[in-house]
Amino acid sequence: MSNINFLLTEGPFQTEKWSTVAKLGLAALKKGHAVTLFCYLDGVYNGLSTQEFADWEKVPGDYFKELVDNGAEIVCCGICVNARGQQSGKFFYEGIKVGGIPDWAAFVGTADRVITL
Amino acid sequence: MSNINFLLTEGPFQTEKWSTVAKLGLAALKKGHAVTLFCYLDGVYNGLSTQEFADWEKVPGDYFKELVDNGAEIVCCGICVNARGQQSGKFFYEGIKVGGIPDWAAFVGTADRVITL
Amino acid sequence: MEKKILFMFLRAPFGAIYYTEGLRAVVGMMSGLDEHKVTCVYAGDGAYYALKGADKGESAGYVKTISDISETHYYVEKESMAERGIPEGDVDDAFEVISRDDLAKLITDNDVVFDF
Amino acid sequence: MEKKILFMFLRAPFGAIYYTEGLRAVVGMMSGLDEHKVTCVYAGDGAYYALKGADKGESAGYVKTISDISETHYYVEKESMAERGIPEGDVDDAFEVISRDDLAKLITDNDVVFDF
Amino acid sequence: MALYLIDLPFAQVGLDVAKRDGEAKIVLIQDSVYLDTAGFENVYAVKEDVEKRGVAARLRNVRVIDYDDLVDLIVENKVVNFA
Amino acid sequence: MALYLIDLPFAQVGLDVAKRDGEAKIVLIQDSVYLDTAGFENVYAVKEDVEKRGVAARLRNVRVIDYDDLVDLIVENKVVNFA
Repeated sequence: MSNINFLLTEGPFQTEKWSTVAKLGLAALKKGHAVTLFCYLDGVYNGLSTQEFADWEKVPGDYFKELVDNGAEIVCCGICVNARGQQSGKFFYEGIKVGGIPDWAAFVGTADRVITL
Repeated sequence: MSNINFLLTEGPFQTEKWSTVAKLGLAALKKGHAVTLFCYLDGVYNGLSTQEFADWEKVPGDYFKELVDNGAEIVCCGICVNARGQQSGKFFYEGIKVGGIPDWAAFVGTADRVITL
Repeated sequence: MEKKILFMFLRAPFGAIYYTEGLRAVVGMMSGLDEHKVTCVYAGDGAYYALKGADKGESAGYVKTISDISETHYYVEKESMAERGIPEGDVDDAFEVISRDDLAKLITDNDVVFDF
Repeated sequence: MEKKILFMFLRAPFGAIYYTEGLRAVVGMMSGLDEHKVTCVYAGDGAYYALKGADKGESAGYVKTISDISETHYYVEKESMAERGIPEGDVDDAFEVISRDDLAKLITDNDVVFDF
Repeated sequence: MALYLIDLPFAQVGLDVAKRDGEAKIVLIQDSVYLDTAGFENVYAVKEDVEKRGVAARLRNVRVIDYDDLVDLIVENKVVNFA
Repeated sequence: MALYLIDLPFAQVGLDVAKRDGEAKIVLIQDSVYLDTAGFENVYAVKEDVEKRGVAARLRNVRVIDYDDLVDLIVENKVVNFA
């Protein structure tokens, strides 16, 4: 089994990068691989549990919760979180952590593959 | 004197669009023009009062507060605000309103010029 | 005051959300008090939206609403199609193919020009 | 485990923030427990960052920190420069001009390849 | 007779459309200041964007303006957005 | 010998670099499925992205894969990110 690290630098809704990360990550977890995800820059908005969008059955945040529930380790860049006014991630889904680039560097160190989206 | 409407569809930090809107809007206000701004899509993140970024003297939100303080009328798309987990704009600067596209349509109706960024 | 508004869709669908949120905006522009008149044109990477098989799923509702409000033209620009290898036969019937000269004329004829 | 990481800067500075947040990431990659070895290459629209007069203000601190940690190469790719009309004389001394073939080789020689 | 507000992603279509307008004024903002606008007569570029990118010497036949000037241009001309 | 993950904005450089890798595998994601990859031998495209864009008939010599397949490709190959 492999260890796959994802980097996500774009937010929910505006572009589809979050969707590829989420679906690819879930597929990897189901195949038994280890998945880590570092959310950087606008990527940190994906962790919010407060997204409400009636047009969609599931909002992006639901997918990231599902990633965590299935064993993915998710860390969001704290500097990015606070810069973007997201108050230390107080409205993030439980299990989505706020950390720093050293966490990401550690993910990269243990990863067999690194994907940036 | 003219009435200038801005549309802003990108968020703070990730790109510089917010900066051109803010600086151009402030210049227009100082020349005595009326300024309206509709924040759409990721543009709605610009209204947050909770941005904290030690690297910059002023965060993007400060500029939008300054726009309001100088007489600009700012409305953020409510559907976008809630989709992006920003809870009806409860952490927006006072004076930055949450509304809908009809507000924007009205801005466009009264505007002499419309700028999209 | 009622205005004539040209919505230019210039970004590639579906990687960015502008293709559908732009149409949401069109609905809003048409249904406000001023009842603005809207024309839609697809150019640049936006031309891909005119492909026959493209999934109009998410944006189909807006297209329907727009047509309920008033007759609205959807144009796609020939030069952008050519640059992207899109033959006219691949274009959905809902779109009328126009030239870049026609786009320039549309810009002149409208009061407000949005890029989406 | 220490890795060799290639940071490719591909987006135009300064309209998007990747030019400086990418360098923040470089610092973080080098200063973690694994002490990853980083090489930076500027290609595509990223090549503009190598222009002599470009404001390194915001990113200068990272460049300094990076050089304090270890010798790090900054390359700019000749083909991207040519496509954008950037003559070699306009390139800042901090950057070494390499070919696209060299970029392909850098990609082969590094364990991880980031696009910023 | 319009003012074309241009940024890099839409510049190709935007400039080509502006060519069809004999009295076009072009305003380059943000990353579009990297572009070569040879062949256009009335080209402006935002000072802050030009200086940050170090492209002042690359610009040919381009008037560098500040935000005050840009406000005046906007007020005086119909604006076409390619930004 | 690498897997090149390509999206539209970086496709021009990405594909040109991949050309120099005799055993390159190309994976098209999101808006890069619009591209013409004639001349490449091992090209894959993500099914969901292809179907949404209606480009299945435009793709030549491209294998359409799902996320499960993509995970396998990622695990089996060094990944180069141009996405």
